[in-house]
Amino acid sequence: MTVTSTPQISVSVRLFAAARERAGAEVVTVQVPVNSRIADLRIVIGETVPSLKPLAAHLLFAIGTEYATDDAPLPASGEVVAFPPVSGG
Amino acid sequence: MTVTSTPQISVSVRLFAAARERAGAEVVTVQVPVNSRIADLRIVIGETVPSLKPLAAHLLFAIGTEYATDDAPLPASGEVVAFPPVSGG
Amino acid sequence: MIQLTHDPIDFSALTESVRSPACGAVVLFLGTVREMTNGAQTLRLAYDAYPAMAEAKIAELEAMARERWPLQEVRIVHRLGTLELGEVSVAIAVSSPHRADAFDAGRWLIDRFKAVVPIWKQEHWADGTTEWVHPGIADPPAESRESGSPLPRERGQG
Amino acid sequence: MIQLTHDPIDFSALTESVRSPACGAVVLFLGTVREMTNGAQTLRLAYDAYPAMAEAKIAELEAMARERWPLQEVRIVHRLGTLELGEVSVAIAVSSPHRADAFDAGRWLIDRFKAVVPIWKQEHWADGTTEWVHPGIADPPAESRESGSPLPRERGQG
Repeated sequence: MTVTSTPQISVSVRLFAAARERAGAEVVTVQVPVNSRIADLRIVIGETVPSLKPLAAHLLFAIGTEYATDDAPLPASGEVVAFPPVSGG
Repeated sequence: MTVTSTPQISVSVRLFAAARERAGAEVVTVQVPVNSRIADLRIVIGETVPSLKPLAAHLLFAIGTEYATDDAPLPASGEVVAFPPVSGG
Repeated sequence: MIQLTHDPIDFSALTESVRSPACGAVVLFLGTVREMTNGAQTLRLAYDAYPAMAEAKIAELEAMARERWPLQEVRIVHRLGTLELGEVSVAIAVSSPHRADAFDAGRWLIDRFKAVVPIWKQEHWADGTTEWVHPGIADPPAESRESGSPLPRERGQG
Repeated sequence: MIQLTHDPIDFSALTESVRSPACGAVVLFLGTVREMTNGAQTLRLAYDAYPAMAEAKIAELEAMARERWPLQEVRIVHRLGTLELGEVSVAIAVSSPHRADAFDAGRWLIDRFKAVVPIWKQEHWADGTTEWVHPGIADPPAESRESGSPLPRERGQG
Protein backbone atom coordinates (compact mmCIF):
# COMPACT_ATOMS: atom_id res chain seq x y z
CA MET A 1 0.00 0.00 0.00
CA THR A 2 1.30 3.48 -0.91
CA VAL A 3 0.90 6.48 1.38
CA THR A 4 0.10 9.53 -0.71
CA SER A 5 1.56 12.79 0.56
CA THR A 6 1.82 16.35 -0.71
CA PRO A 7 4.99 16.76 -2.77
CA GLN A 8 7.63 18.66 -0.77
CA ILE A 9 10.36 21.00 -1.87
CA SER A 10 13.51 21.91 -0.05
CA VAL A 11 14.09 25.54 0.93
CA SER A 12 17.40 26.99 2.10
CA VAL A 13 16.89 29.77 4.60
CA ARG A 14 19.84 32.10 5.17
CA LEU A 15 19.78 33.55 8.69
CA PHE A 16 21.19 36.68 10.33
CA ALA A 17 21.78 38.11 13.80
CA ALA A 18 19.83 36.46 16.64
CA ALA A 19 18.22 34.01 14.21
CA ARG A 20 21.59 32.73 13.07
CA GLU A 21 22.88 32.58 16.60
CA ARG A 22 19.85 30.66 17.89
CA ALA A 23 19.89 28.22 15.00
CA GLY A 24 23.65 27.77 15.35
CA ALA A 25 23.89 27.86 11.55
CA GLU A 26 24.08 30.40 8.75
CA VAL A 27 21.67 28.39 6.63
CA VAL A 28 18.93 25.97 7.62
CA THR A 29 17.19 23.77 5.09
CA VAL A 30 13.54 22.94 5.61
CA GLN A 31 10.94 20.96 3.66
CA VAL A 32 7.70 22.68 2.68
CA PRO A 33 4.78 21.61 0.48
CA VAL A 34 5.00 22.79 -3.13
CA ASN A 35 3.18 26.06 -3.78
CA SER A 36 3.84 27.22 -0.24
CA ARG A 37 4.07 30.90 0.57
CA ILE A 38 6.27 32.85 2.98
CA ALA A 39 3.56 32.50 5.65
CA ASP A 40 3.82 28.70 5.39
CA LEU A 41 7.62 28.84 5.59
CA ARG A 42 7.36 30.96 8.75
CA ILE A 43 5.36 28.20 10.46
CA VAL A 44 7.58 25.39 9.21
CA ILE A 45 10.74 27.13 10.41
CA GLY A 46 9.36 27.41 13.92
CA GLU A 47 8.40 23.73 13.92
CA THR A 48 11.60 22.42 12.29
CA VAL A 49 14.09 24.52 14.25
CA PRO A 50 12.72 24.72 17.81
CA SER A 51 15.30 27.34 18.86
CA LEU A 52 13.76 29.70 16.26
CA LYS A 53 10.18 29.19 17.45
CA PRO A 54 10.15 32.26 19.78
CA LEU A 55 11.41 34.39 16.88
CA ALA A 56 9.29 32.94 14.08
CA ALA A 57 6.36 35.36 14.37
CA HIS A 58 8.76 38.31 14.20
CA LEU A 59 11.00 37.18 11.35
CA LEU A 60 11.34 39.34 8.27
CA PHE A 61 11.83 37.51 4.96
CA ALA A 62 13.64 38.50 1.81
CA ILE A 63 14.01 36.95 -1.61
CA GLY A 64 17.32 38.10 -3.02
CA THR A 65 17.62 41.68 -1.79
CA GLU A 66 13.90 42.45 -1.62
CA TYR A 67 11.57 42.07 1.33
CA ALA A 68 8.94 39.36 0.80
CA THR A 69 5.55 39.61 2.50
CA ASP A 70 3.67 36.66 3.96
CA ASP A 71 1.56 36.21 0.82
CA ALA A 72 4.60 35.98 -1.49
CA PRO A 73 5.15 32.58 -3.14
CA LEU A 74 8.44 30.84 -2.43
CA PRO A 75 10.96 31.41 -5.20
CA ALA A 76 11.92 28.77 -7.75
CA SER A 77 15.51 29.11 -6.54
CA GLY A 78 14.51 27.60 -3.22
CA GLU A 79 16.58 30.27 -1.46
CA VAL A 80 15.11 32.63 1.11
CA VAL A 81 16.60 35.02 3.65
CA ALA A 82 15.19 35.45 7.17
CA PHE A 83 16.13 37.79 9.96
CA PRO A 84 14.69 39.48 13.06
CA PRO A 85 13.82 43.22 13.03
CA VAL A 86 16.74 45.38 11.99
CA SER A 87 18.65 47.61 14.40
CA GLY A 88 21.29 49.45 12.43
CA GLY A 89 22.04 53.13 12.76
CA MET B 1 11.61 137.76 24.25
CA THR B 2 12.57 134.18 25.06
CA VAL B 3 11.30 131.23 23.04
CA THR B 4 10.56 128.29 25.38
CA SER B 5 11.26 124.84 23.97
CA THR B 6 11.27 121.27 25.29
CA PRO B 7 14.69 120.37 26.70
CA GLN B 8 16.60 118.17 24.27
CA ILE B 9 19.18 115.46 24.82
CA SER B 10 21.76 114.19 22.42
CA VAL B 11 21.66 110.48 21.43
CA SER B 12 24.45 108.65 19.63
CA VAL B 13 23.11 105.96 17.32
CA ARG B 14 25.55 103.29 16.20
CA LEU B 15 24.58 101.90 12.79
CA PHE B 16 25.23 98.64 10.93
CA ALA B 17 24.91 97.19 7.43
CA ALA B 18 22.65 99.11 5.02
CA ALA B 19 21.89 101.71 7.70
CA ARG B 20 25.56 102.55 8.12
CA GLU B 21 26.10 102.58 4.39
CA ARG B 22 23.14 104.87 3.73
CA ALA B 23 24.09 107.27 6.52
CA GLY B 24 27.70 107.22 5.39
CA ALA B 25 28.72 107.04 9.05
CA GLU B 26 29.14 104.47 11.80
CA VAL B 27 27.50 106.74 14.34
CA VAL B 28 24.95 109.50 13.88
CA THR B 29 24.05 111.91 16.68
CA VAL B 30 20.51 113.21 16.91
CA GLN B 31 18.64 115.50 19.30
CA VAL B 32 15.47 114.17 20.93
CA PRO B 33 13.23 115.61 23.67
CA VAL B 34 14.02 114.37 27.19
CA ASN B 35 11.96 111.34 28.26
CA SER B 36 11.74 110.14 24.68
CA ARG B 37 11.33 106.46 23.91
CA ILE B 38 12.73 104.27 21.13
CA ALA B 39 9.61 105.00 19.05
CA ASP B 40 10.39 108.73 19.19
CA LEU B 41 14.01 108.13 18.23
CA ARG B 42 12.86 106.08 15.23
CA ILE B 43 10.91 109.09 13.92
CA VAL B 44 13.68 111.59 14.64
CA ILE B 45 16.29 109.45 12.85
CA GLY B 46 14.21 109.40 9.69
CA GLU B 47 13.73 113.17 9.84
CA THR B 48 17.33 114.04 10.76
CA VAL B 49 19.07 111.68 8.36
CA PRO B 50 17.01 111.67 5.14
CA SER B 51 18.95 108.76 3.64
CA LEU B 52 17.68 106.59 6.53
CA LYS B 53 14.04 107.57 6.10
CA PRO B 54 13.13 104.56 3.89
CA LEU B 55 14.67 102.23 6.49
CA ALA B 56 13.38 103.93 9.65
CA ALA B 57 10.18 101.90 9.99
CA HIS B 58 12.17 98.66 9.71
CA LEU B 59 15.08 99.46 12.02
CA LEU B 60 15.75 97.24 15.01
CA PHE B 61 17.12 98.95 18.10
CA ALA B 62 19.40 97.71 20.84
CA ILE B 63 20.66 99.16 24.09
CA GLY B 64 24.01 97.59 24.82
CA THR B 65 23.60 94.00 23.60
CA GLU B 66 19.84 93.70 24.21
CA TYR B 67 17.03 94.40 21.79
CA ALA B 68 14.92 97.42 22.80
CA THR B 69 11.25 97.64 21.83
CA ASP B 70 9.53 100.84 20.75
CA ASP B 71 8.18 101.47 24.25
CA ALA B 72 11.62 101.30 25.88
CA PRO B 73 12.92 104.59 27.33
CA LEU B 74 16.18 105.91 25.93
CA PRO B 75 19.13 104.98 28.15
CA ALA B 76 20.92 107.45 30.40
CA SER B 77 24.11 106.68 28.51
CA GLY B 78 22.67 108.34 25.42
CA GLU B 79 23.97 105.46 23.32
CA VAL B 80 21.72 103.32 21.15
CA VAL B 81 22.35 100.79 18.39
CA ALA B 82 20.21 100.59 15.24
CA PHE B 83 20.25 98.17 12.33
CA PRO B 84 18.01 96.71 9.62
CA PRO B 85 16.68 93.12 9.87
CA VAL B 86 19.46 90.57 10.35
CA SER B 87 20.53 88.15 7.62
CA GLY B 88 23.27 85.96 9.03
CA GLY B 89 23.44 82.21 8.59
CA MET C 1 30.78 54.84 -3.31
CA ILE C 2 31.36 52.68 -0.25
CA GLN C 3 28.19 52.37 1.80
CA LEU C 4 29.32 49.67 4.24
CA THR C 5 32.76 49.64 5.77
CA HIS C 6 34.69 47.95 8.56
CA ASP C 7 36.95 51.00 8.89
CA PRO C 8 36.29 54.12 10.93
CA ILE C 9 33.99 56.50 9.03
CA ASP C 10 35.72 59.64 7.78
CA PHE C 11 32.80 61.97 8.39
CA SER C 12 34.89 65.04 7.55
CA ALA C 13 35.58 63.80 4.04
CA LEU C 14 31.93 62.75 3.75
CA THR C 15 30.73 66.24 4.71
CA GLU C 16 33.28 67.87 2.44
CA SER C 17 32.09 65.74 -0.47
CA VAL C 18 28.49 67.03 -0.32
CA ARG C 19 29.36 70.73 -0.24
CA SER C 20 28.51 72.60 -3.43
CA PRO C 21 28.12 76.18 -4.65
CA ALA C 22 24.63 75.10 -5.73
CA CYS C 23 23.71 74.66 -2.06
CA GLY C 24 23.09 76.87 0.93
CA ALA C 25 22.75 74.01 3.41
CA VAL C 26 24.52 70.85 4.48
CA VAL C 27 23.16 68.53 7.19
CA LEU C 28 25.30 65.77 8.63
CA PHE C 29 23.89 63.14 10.99
CA LEU C 30 26.19 60.86 12.95
CA GLY C 31 25.00 57.87 14.95
CA THR C 32 27.52 57.22 17.73
CA VAL C 33 27.96 54.40 20.24
CA ARG C 34 26.24 55.47 23.45
CA GLU C 35 27.38 54.09 26.78
CA MET C 36 24.07 54.01 28.68
CA THR C 37 20.74 52.57 27.47
CA ASN C 38 17.87 52.52 29.95
CA GLY C 39 20.34 52.32 32.82
CA ALA C 40 22.40 49.47 31.33
CA GLN C 41 26.06 50.08 30.52
CA THR C 42 27.50 49.17 27.12
CA LEU C 43 31.18 48.34 26.64
CA ARG C 44 31.04 48.19 22.86
CA LEU C 45 28.74 47.28 19.97
CA ALA C 46 29.09 44.81 17.12
CA TYR C 47 27.24 45.40 13.86
CA ASP C 48 26.36 42.66 11.39
CA ALA C 49 24.67 43.08 8.01
CA TYR C 50 23.23 41.30 5.01
CA PRO C 51 25.52 43.36 2.79
CA ALA C 52 23.97 42.99 -0.68
CA MET C 53 20.49 43.84 0.58
CA ALA C 54 21.74 46.60 2.86
CA GLU C 55 23.43 48.32 -0.08
CA ALA C 56 20.36 47.88 -2.27
CA LYS C 57 18.10 49.35 0.40
CA ILE C 58 20.44 52.30 1.02
CA ALA C 59 20.45 53.05 -2.71
CA GLU C 60 16.64 52.89 -2.70
CA LEU C 61 16.42 55.29 0.24
CA GLU C 62 18.69 57.76 -1.55
CA ALA C 63 16.53 57.56 -4.69
CA MET C 64 13.33 58.06 -2.66
CA ALA C 65 14.82 61.04 -0.81
CA ARG C 66 15.87 62.61 -4.11
CA GLU C 67 12.29 62.28 -5.36
CA ARG C 68 10.91 64.02 -2.29
CA TRP C 69 13.46 66.81 -1.83
CA PRO C 70 15.72 68.83 -4.15
CA LEU C 71 18.99 67.35 -2.92
CA GLN C 72 22.32 68.04 -4.54
CA GLU C 73 24.42 65.33 -2.90
CA VAL C 74 23.59 62.40 -0.61
CA ARG C 75 26.12 60.19 1.19
CA ILE C 76 25.20 57.32 3.50
CA VAL C 77 27.80 55.12 5.17
CA HIS C 78 27.37 52.48 7.89
CA ARG C 79 30.17 50.79 9.75
CA LEU C 80 30.23 47.05 10.52
CA GLY C 81 32.22 45.03 13.04
CA THR C 82 33.14 46.05 16.57
CA LEU C 83 32.77 49.69 17.63
CA GLU C 84 34.01 51.24 20.85
CA LEU C 85 32.10 53.83 22.90
CA GLY C 86 31.71 57.15 21.10
CA GLU C 87 32.63 55.77 17.68
CA VAL C 88 30.53 56.60 14.63
CA SER C 89 28.28 53.78 13.43
CA VAL C 90 26.43 55.64 10.69
CA ALA C 91 26.93 58.93 8.84
CA ILE C 92 24.39 60.59 6.55
CA ALA C 93 25.31 63.81 4.76
CA VAL C 94 22.99 65.74 2.44
CA SER C 95 23.19 69.08 0.70
CA SER C 96 20.36 71.19 -0.67
CA PRO C 97 19.79 74.76 -1.84
CA HIS C 98 17.71 75.48 1.29
CA ARG C 99 18.04 74.24 4.84
CA ALA C 100 14.52 72.97 5.48
CA ASP C 101 14.94 70.35 2.75
CA ALA C 102 18.36 69.29 4.06
CA PHE C 103 17.01 68.83 7.60
CA ASP C 104 13.86 67.02 6.44
CA ALA C 105 15.78 64.70 4.14
CA GLY C 106 18.50 63.92 6.68
CA ARG C 107 15.96 63.04 9.31
CA TRP C 108 13.81 60.97 6.98
CA LEU C 109 16.87 59.06 5.76
CA ILE C 110 18.05 58.00 9.23
CA ASP C 111 14.49 57.14 10.33
CA ARG C 112 13.91 54.96 7.26
CA PHE C 113 17.42 53.53 7.46
CA LYS C 114 16.73 52.25 10.95
CA ALA C 115 13.47 50.70 9.80
CA VAL C 116 14.44 48.88 6.62
CA VAL C 117 18.20 48.39 6.13
CA PRO C 118 19.24 44.85 7.17
CA ILE C 119 21.90 45.69 9.73
CA TRP C 120 21.85 44.48 13.33
CA LYS C 121 23.46 45.71 16.49
CA GLN C 122 24.73 43.46 19.22
CA GLU C 123 25.19 45.00 22.66
CA HIS C 124 28.21 43.95 24.66
CA TRP C 125 27.11 44.80 28.18
CA ALA C 126 29.39 45.74 31.03
CA ASP C 127 28.30 42.58 32.88
CA GLY C 128 30.04 40.47 30.23
CA THR C 129 26.93 39.32 28.41
CA THR C 130 25.91 40.13 24.86
CA GLU C 131 22.55 40.67 23.24
CA TRP C 132 21.24 41.23 19.72
CA VAL C 133 18.96 44.23 19.50
CA HIS C 134 15.74 43.45 17.66
CA PRO C 135 13.20 46.25 18.07
CA GLY C 136 9.66 45.15 18.79
CA ILE C 137 10.54 41.68 20.02
CA ALA C 138 11.21 42.76 23.58
CA ASP C 139 12.77 45.54 25.59
CA PRO C 140 16.24 44.06 25.41
CA PRO C 141 17.96 45.48 28.50
CA ALA C 142 15.01 44.78 30.77
CA GLU C 143 14.41 41.29 29.46
CA SER C 144 18.08 40.43 29.56
CA ARG C 145 18.08 41.05 33.27
CA GLU C 146 15.14 38.79 34.04
CA SER C 147 15.46 35.10 34.67
CA GLY C 148 12.97 32.75 33.07
CA SER C 149 12.44 35.06 30.11
CA PRO C 150 10.60 33.45 27.18
CA LEU C 151 13.47 34.64 24.95
CA PRO C 152 16.55 33.45 26.84
CA ARG C 153 19.41 35.91 26.92
CA GLU C 154 21.58 35.79 23.82
CA ARG C 155 25.18 34.81 24.27
CA GLY C 156 27.74 36.65 22.24
CA GLN C 157 30.31 35.52 19.73
CA GLY C 158 33.18 37.19 21.53
CA MET D 1 35.03 79.25 22.58
CA ILE D 2 35.26 81.38 19.41
CA GLN D 3 31.78 82.10 18.04
CA LEU D 4 32.71 84.66 15.41
CA THR D 5 35.76 84.29 13.21
CA HIS D 6 37.27 85.74 10.06
CA ASP D 7 39.02 82.44 9.32
CA PRO D 8 37.55 79.44 7.51
CA ILE D 9 35.41 77.35 9.88
CA ASP D 10 36.97 74.00 10.78
CA PHE D 11 33.70 72.07 10.82
CA SER D 12 35.50 68.76 11.25
CA ALA D 13 37.05 69.85 14.54
CA LEU D 14 33.70 71.35 15.54
CA THR D 15 31.91 68.06 14.90
CA GLU D 16 34.64 66.08 16.63
CA SER D 17 34.33 68.31 19.68
CA VAL D 18 30.65 67.49 20.28
CA ARG D 19 31.02 63.70 20.07
CA SER D 20 30.60 61.93 23.39
CA PRO D 21 30.03 58.39 24.71
CA ALA D 22 27.00 59.89 26.46
CA CYS D 23 25.41 60.49 23.06
CA GLY D 24 23.90 58.42 20.29
CA ALA D 25 23.46 61.32 17.89
CA VAL D 26 25.34 64.26 16.44
CA VAL D 27 23.76 66.75 14.04
CA LEU D 28 25.88 69.25 12.15
CA PHE D 29 24.37 72.07 10.10
CA LEU D 30 26.49 74.06 7.68
CA GLY D 31 25.32 77.20 5.92
CA THR D 32 27.27 77.57 2.68
CA VAL D 33 27.54 80.34 0.09
CA ARG D 34 25.07 79.53 -2.69
CA GLU D 35 25.68 80.80 -6.19
CA MET D 36 22.08 81.33 -7.37
CA THR D 37 19.28 83.16 -5.54
CA ASN D 38 15.98 83.63 -7.39
CA GLY D 39 17.82 83.53 -10.69
CA ALA D 40 20.49 86.06 -9.70
CA GLN D 41 24.14 84.98 -9.64
CA THR D 42 26.33 85.68 -6.62
CA LEU D 43 30.11 86.02 -6.91
CA ARG D 44 30.77 86.15 -3.17
CA LEU D 45 29.24 87.29 0.11
CA ALA D 46 30.49 89.67 2.79
CA TYR D 47 29.28 89.28 6.37
CA ASP D 48 29.28 92.07 8.93
CA ALA D 49 28.26 91.83 12.58
CA TYR D 50 27.72 93.73 15.79
CA PRO D 51 30.11 91.37 17.53
CA ALA D 52 29.37 91.89 21.22
CA MET D 53 25.62 91.51 20.72
CA ALA D 54 26.02 88.64 18.27
CA GLU D 55 28.06 86.68 20.83
CA ALA D 56 25.57 87.48 23.60
CA LYS D 57 22.64 86.33 21.45
CA ILE D 58 24.41 83.14 20.42
CA ALA D 59 25.10 82.34 24.08
CA GLU D 60 21.41 82.99 24.85
CA LEU D 61 20.31 80.66 22.05
CA GLU D 62 22.56 77.91 23.37
CA ALA D 63 21.12 78.33 26.89
CA MET D 64 17.54 78.26 25.54
CA ALA D 65 18.24 75.14 23.46
CA ARG D 66 19.72 73.41 26.50
CA GLU D 67 16.55 74.17 28.45
CA ARG D 68 14.37 72.65 25.74
CA TRP D 69 16.39 69.57 24.81
CA PRO D 70 18.81 67.25 26.66
CA LEU D 71 21.91 68.33 24.78
CA GLN D 72 25.39 67.19 25.69
CA GLU D 73 27.42 69.65 23.62
CA VAL D 74 26.53 72.68 21.50
CA ARG D 75 28.91 74.59 19.21
CA ILE D 76 27.91 77.58 17.09
CA VAL D 77 30.37 79.47 14.89
CA HIS D 78 29.71 82.16 12.27
CA ARG D 79 32.27 83.51 9.88
CA LEU D 80 32.66 87.22 9.04
CA GLY D 81 34.33 89.00 6.14
CA THR D 82 34.38 87.91 2.52
CA LEU D 83 33.35 84.36 1.60
CA GLU D 84 33.69 82.71 -1.77
CA LEU D 85 31.08 80.41 -3.35
CA GLY D 86 30.66 77.15 -1.47
CA GLU D 87 32.43 78.36 1.66
CA VAL D 88 30.90 77.75 5.10
CA SER D 89 29.32 80.84 6.70
CA VAL D 90 27.84 79.17 9.77
CA ALA D 91 28.30 75.84 11.53
CA ILE D 92 26.10 74.47 14.30
CA ALA D 93 26.94 71.14 15.92
CA VAL D 94 24.91 69.50 18.68
CA SER D 95 25.04 66.13 20.39
CA SER D 96 22.31 64.38 22.34
CA PRO D 97 21.55 60.89 23.64
CA HIS D 98 18.80 60.46 21.01
CA ARG D 99 18.54 61.71 17.45
CA ALA D 100 15.14 63.42 17.54
CA ASP D 101 16.45 65.94 20.07
CA ALA D 102 19.64 66.56 18.10
CA PHE D 103 17.67 67.25 14.90
CA ASP D 104 15.07 69.43 16.63
CA ALA D 105 17.69 71.46 18.49
CA GLY D 106 19.92 71.91 15.43
CA ARG D 107 17.04 73.15 13.35
CA TRP D 108 15.69 75.44 16.04
CA LEU D 109 19.15 76.92 16.60
CA ILE D 110 19.72 77.88 12.96
CA ASP D 111 16.14 79.20 12.59
CA ARG D 112 16.47 81.39 15.67
CA PHE D 113 20.02 82.37 14.74
CA LYS D 114 18.82 83.78 11.44
CA ALA D 115 16.06 85.70 13.21
CA VAL D 116 17.88 87.35 16.12
CA VAL D 117 21.70 87.35 15.82
CA PRO D 118 22.94 90.74 14.54
CA ILE D 119 24.89 89.61 11.49
CA TRP D 120 24.26 90.87 7.96
CA LYS D 121 25.03 89.46 4.57
CA GLN D 122 26.00 91.59 1.59
CA GLU D 123 25.53 90.05 -1.83
CA HIS D 124 28.20 90.73 -4.43
CA TRP D 125 26.30 90.05 -7.63
CA ALA D 126 27.81 88.89 -10.88
CA ASP D 127 26.75 92.19 -12.52
CA GLY D 128 29.26 94.00 -10.32
CA THR D 129 26.76 95.52 -7.90
CA THR D 130 26.41 94.80 -4.20
CA GLU D 131 23.41 94.66 -1.94
CA TRP D 132 22.80 94.24 1.79
CA VAL D 133 20.24 91.55 2.52
CA HIS D 134 17.58 92.71 4.99
CA PRO D 135 14.68 90.27 5.14
CA GLY D 136 11.23 91.81 5.12
CA ILE D 137 12.28 95.16 3.69
CA ALA D 138 12.06 94.04 0.09
CA ASP D 139 12.79 91.09 -2.15
CA PRO D 140 16.41 92.09 -2.68
CA PRO D 141 17.26 90.53 -6.05
CA ALA D 142 14.03 91.66 -7.68
CA GLU D 143 14.19 95.16 -6.31
CA SER D 144 17.84 95.54 -7.19
CA ARG D 145 16.95 94.96 -10.80
CA GLU D 146 14.21 97.58 -10.96
CA SER D 147 14.83 101.21 -11.68
CA GLY D 148 13.06 103.85 -9.63
CA SER D 149 12.86 101.58 -6.63
CA PRO D 150 11.87 103.36 -3.41
CA LEU D 151 14.95 101.80 -1.79
CA PRO D 152 17.71 102.59 -4.30
CA ARG D 153 20.18 99.81 -4.92
CA GLU D 154 22.92 99.62 -2.29
CA ARG D 155 26.46 100.11 -3.46
CA GLY D 156 29.12 97.93 -1.93
CA GLN D 157 32.28 98.70 -0.03
CA GLY D 158 34.47 96.74 -2.39
